[in-house]
Amino acid sequence: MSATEVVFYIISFVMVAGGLGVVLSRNIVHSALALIMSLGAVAGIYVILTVEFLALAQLVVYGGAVIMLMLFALMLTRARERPQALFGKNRPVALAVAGGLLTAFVAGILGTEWAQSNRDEIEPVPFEEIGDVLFSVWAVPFEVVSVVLVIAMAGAILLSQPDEGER
Amino acid sequence: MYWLDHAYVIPAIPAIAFFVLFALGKWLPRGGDWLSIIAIGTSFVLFFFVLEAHLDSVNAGLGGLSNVGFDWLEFEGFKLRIGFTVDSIAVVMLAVVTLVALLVQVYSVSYMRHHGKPEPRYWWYFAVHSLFVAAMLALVLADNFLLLYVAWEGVGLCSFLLIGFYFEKQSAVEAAKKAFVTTRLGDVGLLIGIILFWRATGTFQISEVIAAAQAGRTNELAPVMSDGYLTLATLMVFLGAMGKSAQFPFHVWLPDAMEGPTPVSALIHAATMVVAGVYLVARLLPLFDVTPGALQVVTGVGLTTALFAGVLAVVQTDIKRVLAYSTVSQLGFMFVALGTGAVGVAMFHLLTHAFFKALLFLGSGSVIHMTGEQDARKLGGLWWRMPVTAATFTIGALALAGIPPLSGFFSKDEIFVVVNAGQSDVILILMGVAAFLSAMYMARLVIITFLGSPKDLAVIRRAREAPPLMVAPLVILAVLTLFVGFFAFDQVGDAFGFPGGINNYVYFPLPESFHFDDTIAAATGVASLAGLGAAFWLFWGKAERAQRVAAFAPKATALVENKFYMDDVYQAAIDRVVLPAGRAVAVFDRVVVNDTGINGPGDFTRYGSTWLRRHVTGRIPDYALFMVLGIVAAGALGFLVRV
Amino acid sequence: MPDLVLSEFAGVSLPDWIDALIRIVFVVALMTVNALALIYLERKVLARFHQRVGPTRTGPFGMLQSAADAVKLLTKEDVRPASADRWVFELAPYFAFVPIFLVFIPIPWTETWVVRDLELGFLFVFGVLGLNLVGVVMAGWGSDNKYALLGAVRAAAQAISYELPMLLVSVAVVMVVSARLLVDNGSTLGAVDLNVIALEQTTTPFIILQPLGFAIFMIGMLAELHRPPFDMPIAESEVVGGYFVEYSGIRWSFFFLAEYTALLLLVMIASVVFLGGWNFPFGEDVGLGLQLVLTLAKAGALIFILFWSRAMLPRLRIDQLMSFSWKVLLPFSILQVLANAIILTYDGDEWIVGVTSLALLVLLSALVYVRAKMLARGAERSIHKQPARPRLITAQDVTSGD
Amino acid sequence: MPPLENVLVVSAILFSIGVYGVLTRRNAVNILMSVELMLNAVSINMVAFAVYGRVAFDNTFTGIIFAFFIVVVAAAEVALALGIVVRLFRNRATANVDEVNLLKW
Repeated sequence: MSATEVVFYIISFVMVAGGLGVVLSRNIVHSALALIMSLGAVAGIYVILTVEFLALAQLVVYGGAVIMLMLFALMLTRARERPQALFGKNRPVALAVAGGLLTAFVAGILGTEWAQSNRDEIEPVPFEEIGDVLFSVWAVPFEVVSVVLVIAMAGAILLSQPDEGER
Repeated sequence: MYWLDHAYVIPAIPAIAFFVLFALGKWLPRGGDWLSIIAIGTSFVLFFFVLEAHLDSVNAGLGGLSNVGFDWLEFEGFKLRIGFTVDSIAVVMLAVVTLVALLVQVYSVSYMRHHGKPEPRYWWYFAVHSLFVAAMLALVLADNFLLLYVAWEGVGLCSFLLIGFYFEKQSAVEAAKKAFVTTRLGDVGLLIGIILFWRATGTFQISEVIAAAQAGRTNELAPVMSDGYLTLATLMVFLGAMGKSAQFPFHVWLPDAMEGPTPVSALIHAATMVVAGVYLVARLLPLFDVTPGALQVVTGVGLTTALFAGVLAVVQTDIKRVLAYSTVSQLGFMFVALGTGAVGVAMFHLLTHAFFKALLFLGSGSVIHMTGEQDARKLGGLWWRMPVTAATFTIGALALAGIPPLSGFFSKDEIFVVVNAGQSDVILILMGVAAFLSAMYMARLVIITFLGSPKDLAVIRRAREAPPLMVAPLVILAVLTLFVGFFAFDQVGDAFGFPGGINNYVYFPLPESFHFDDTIAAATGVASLAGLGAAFWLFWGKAERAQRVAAFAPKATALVENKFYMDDVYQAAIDRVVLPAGRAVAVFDRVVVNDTGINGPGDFTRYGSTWLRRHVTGRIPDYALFMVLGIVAAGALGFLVRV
Repeated sequence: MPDLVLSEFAGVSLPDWIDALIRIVFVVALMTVNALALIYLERKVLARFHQRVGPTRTGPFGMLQSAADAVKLLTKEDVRPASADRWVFELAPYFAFVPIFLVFIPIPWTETWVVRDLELGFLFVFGVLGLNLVGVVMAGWGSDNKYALLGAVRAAAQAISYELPMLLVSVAVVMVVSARLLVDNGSTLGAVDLNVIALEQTTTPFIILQPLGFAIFMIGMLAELHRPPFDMPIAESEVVGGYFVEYSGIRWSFFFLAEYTALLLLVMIASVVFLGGWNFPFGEDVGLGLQLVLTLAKAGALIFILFWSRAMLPRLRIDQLMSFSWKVLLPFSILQVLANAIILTYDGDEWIVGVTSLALLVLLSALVYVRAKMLARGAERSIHKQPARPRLITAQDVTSGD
Repeated sequence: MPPLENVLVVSAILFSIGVYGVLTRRNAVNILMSVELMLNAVSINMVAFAVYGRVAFDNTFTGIIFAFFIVVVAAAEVALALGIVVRLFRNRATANVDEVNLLKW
């Protein structure tokens, strides 16, 4: 068991813990912070999978923007001022569903014979190659995604405009 | 010949007029009365074309019959044909209906307005008038039971609407309801009869039905209808005729129908409503003839009605009621004639009666319109106030009384002739009594209305001669009343002599055509004059003799004045039998049909949905849960399928 | 790139973990010293700008002043508001501090003095810098205080909005670098590596080629560091002290540590990226010492500019700040990127790049000047106008809701 | 490098946690967080496949590209969704999805 593997297990433990924090914590802001932890751990997993560029993008987008947006939303919606039940009624069902999904996944994963599971062949992925592929093979989806982003920005601006009579 | 095959245009024109008036009569100038009158006038003019074509075909020996139509519905092995037939009685009826309706409408134009201002629903009055005429004409021309029944009901509906024209008055509403329900009793009978005939013969064509009946009667090899069946069906049809023509048990609605405007009464009594029954029996007379006992029933009913209504007419004090009962009894005469098998005679009396009854009603209408009073006891001495009305009214009265040489005399004399030939002497005597009574009540009416001394000065002071639009129809009708009787003689060969002429091409020719029987003519004349004399003896002046006679037999008087308690009997029947049965039916309807049959499924759906819709909580988490469950199920399915 | 700097420096080779330990200690010590020094320097410089003398009592020229402050802070009681969210409140300083700490990793002090030479160093800097916002927001929200919350929200907002132009101009720079790399050694490998970027500026520092980029980077730096004229998040007069109002003692000093370390590091990055870092005038073959001196000198010059701006410029309004970023800086940086892309794609010479960028910069400053004039003219009108601030829900809103 | 199975299992765990959160949480923002968890789990999966299966997929790093796109789309989605949440809070003064039950009969 190599050092990276140990680090991987540690990071994945952090990730799962963060996820559990997101789902279980009584305080919404706490769960947001837990989400940061979890996503950072995801970035760490990317690093371990030798995709640093993706990891950094993850950090920039999530750690920078998404989490800030979420915290803003929490502030704007007064998550703290109104203490209330954070969980809906259908907890047991959800638990059952999630557990069933998990068992199904794990069964499927462990039940399958993975061709590439041999860990010695893995060499780090240079991000230049990723860039080449992204802008050659995936150029059109890239443009489409940029359009999607523009549309989303317009929509967000429109939505967050104050109503008439405000201001 | 063209118009012989296109006689259906005659009812079509007033029908179109009705729809136009119905749609936009309110906005037409003068309420569209001109439209309705023009329609009827056109029909009247067309009648002459039809008559000419008819006579041509008769003289050409084609029998003057025409039968055009179109297939309305077509089923498996069953074709429903809407057809129009023209024969002599139809032609006579066309004449009567169109002419009388035209005059009545002209009359109505000024009757339905007071001091030049039309009454409310003026346009509606004329619209229904047009529909009434159209329905009657369609009934006349119908050659199959179905169209006839539709027109029949249309006539009933229009009479209902017109009798209840002043539906602000409770009595008018009651009268309309009474007329409708009473005639409905008969109509149900008619419908049953039609259905029975259809069941037996599988057709609605009147001629085919008659042929089948005759075949069933004549040759025993292929009996179509058993005697009982035939009798039942025929009597059911006759029930309808009785209802419409206000024969004995059903006569109660006609006097109350006086609640409507007087021109409407004229139309109903003279041209359209009540004569429909007579016309029906006349058209179906072959059927009655082959039915054992049917003719006797017709005779009996007619005779009873004639006497009964005559007696009642003597004691009535309301002008219009007197006229109503006189109509009833005259219809009785016609039925007696029909019962004797003399279609031509009956139609002839129908014709003359139409004219002088219309005349009488319009005259009384002008009296009522001018004085606003229709109680004979308050009237009197109007002769010099409204001479034309009085004169024409008297002419009509004398004609009804059967005074020679007015038209009534001839037609009634015809009836006596055929009765003498075809029935027992008892019936003849009783008919004489009826004639005596009719002369008596008409004379009484004239005496207490126009002659004698005025009893109510206010009424007298109000009385003026009617406006020309009302007087003109009176005069025309008076002239007709004077001269139409001479149709009886056959001047122009066999064709034009009226009764014989008709008899030549109704379904079976009566042996004798008109011939002037001295003894009978003398007898009827004596009877009528006796009636006149009795009336004068009783009612001239203060009429104390009448009171003494009444006091002589108080019970009988009370009986007569209460119309033999017929209305009470009906009322009792309705209260005791009809309403409880109706309540029972209503309970059944509400409980079984409505709550279970109709609300049941609705309630089931509603409660089911209230229970079912709980899964639509509107809470997004639940939807998410359902979504995930669905995805999981799909995945599991895929997994199972793959493995 | 060589990793074991110490082995070169002191000629001894050590096991990895000791090496790492030594580096950490070195970095932490450097941060502390740097913070103390910068505080002292700032006070002195500001005093000079204000015609004052600044700290004189403690130590020669008052040099020990900030040391005394540090002692005071360390010994001060650590207060936590009762209603504060315990964990968030106490962890916030570290979350604010650690990312800055991480930024140290890819910075080349000299050609070989790098904690860890990351292939994606430049991007790494931004990715990690963004994270300290988390600490800021945690602090603002955790200490149950309206002003703290406002300060944190302001900090987050302006950080996010100024990160974008900075990233974009950096991208522009990286484009130039990769163009040069293509010319030099065929592949664009390592174009995001800070050390490579420094290495590519032997002849011309990128401030010549990307003046607009430099300007925008400096402005964004001011905003990221909450320094005047962009210090709304910590403005005493508006939000009393901002997101660390409730902090005191050692935790408060952590925030300060983070501030000044970030100051140093960003300035270092600016000097490396735009001023050529250790490389520019003399190239690679001068000794370590001279390279270090060069880097620090450039950094010091930039730091002085920052102090100067603090003394010179008045504070903006928060809405002006936001709209300046989104409506002016972002479009211009995008223009810069587009211009570079077009020029470099068609193998334009570098001076064209520089001229375009300069033109853009001139245009930008002209715009700002005209706008400022207009604002000054319509000042009394605009006073009555409310600033467009993020709409917080009022109490009656909430109560009326349910 | 850890074996592929472990990476997949970890991502599966994260995904299930996200599902649980989506199903149980009431606050809309919180649900969004759970959705983010799920998205990240998915992208971990893809990256893992892309990295481990490089040779099999002859260097068209499809999974990694997809991870990029997922990040971008997630950013867009979060921006829009949070806008919606804020708008919702303005109108209904609540961000709890189960208090907004107008979506029914």
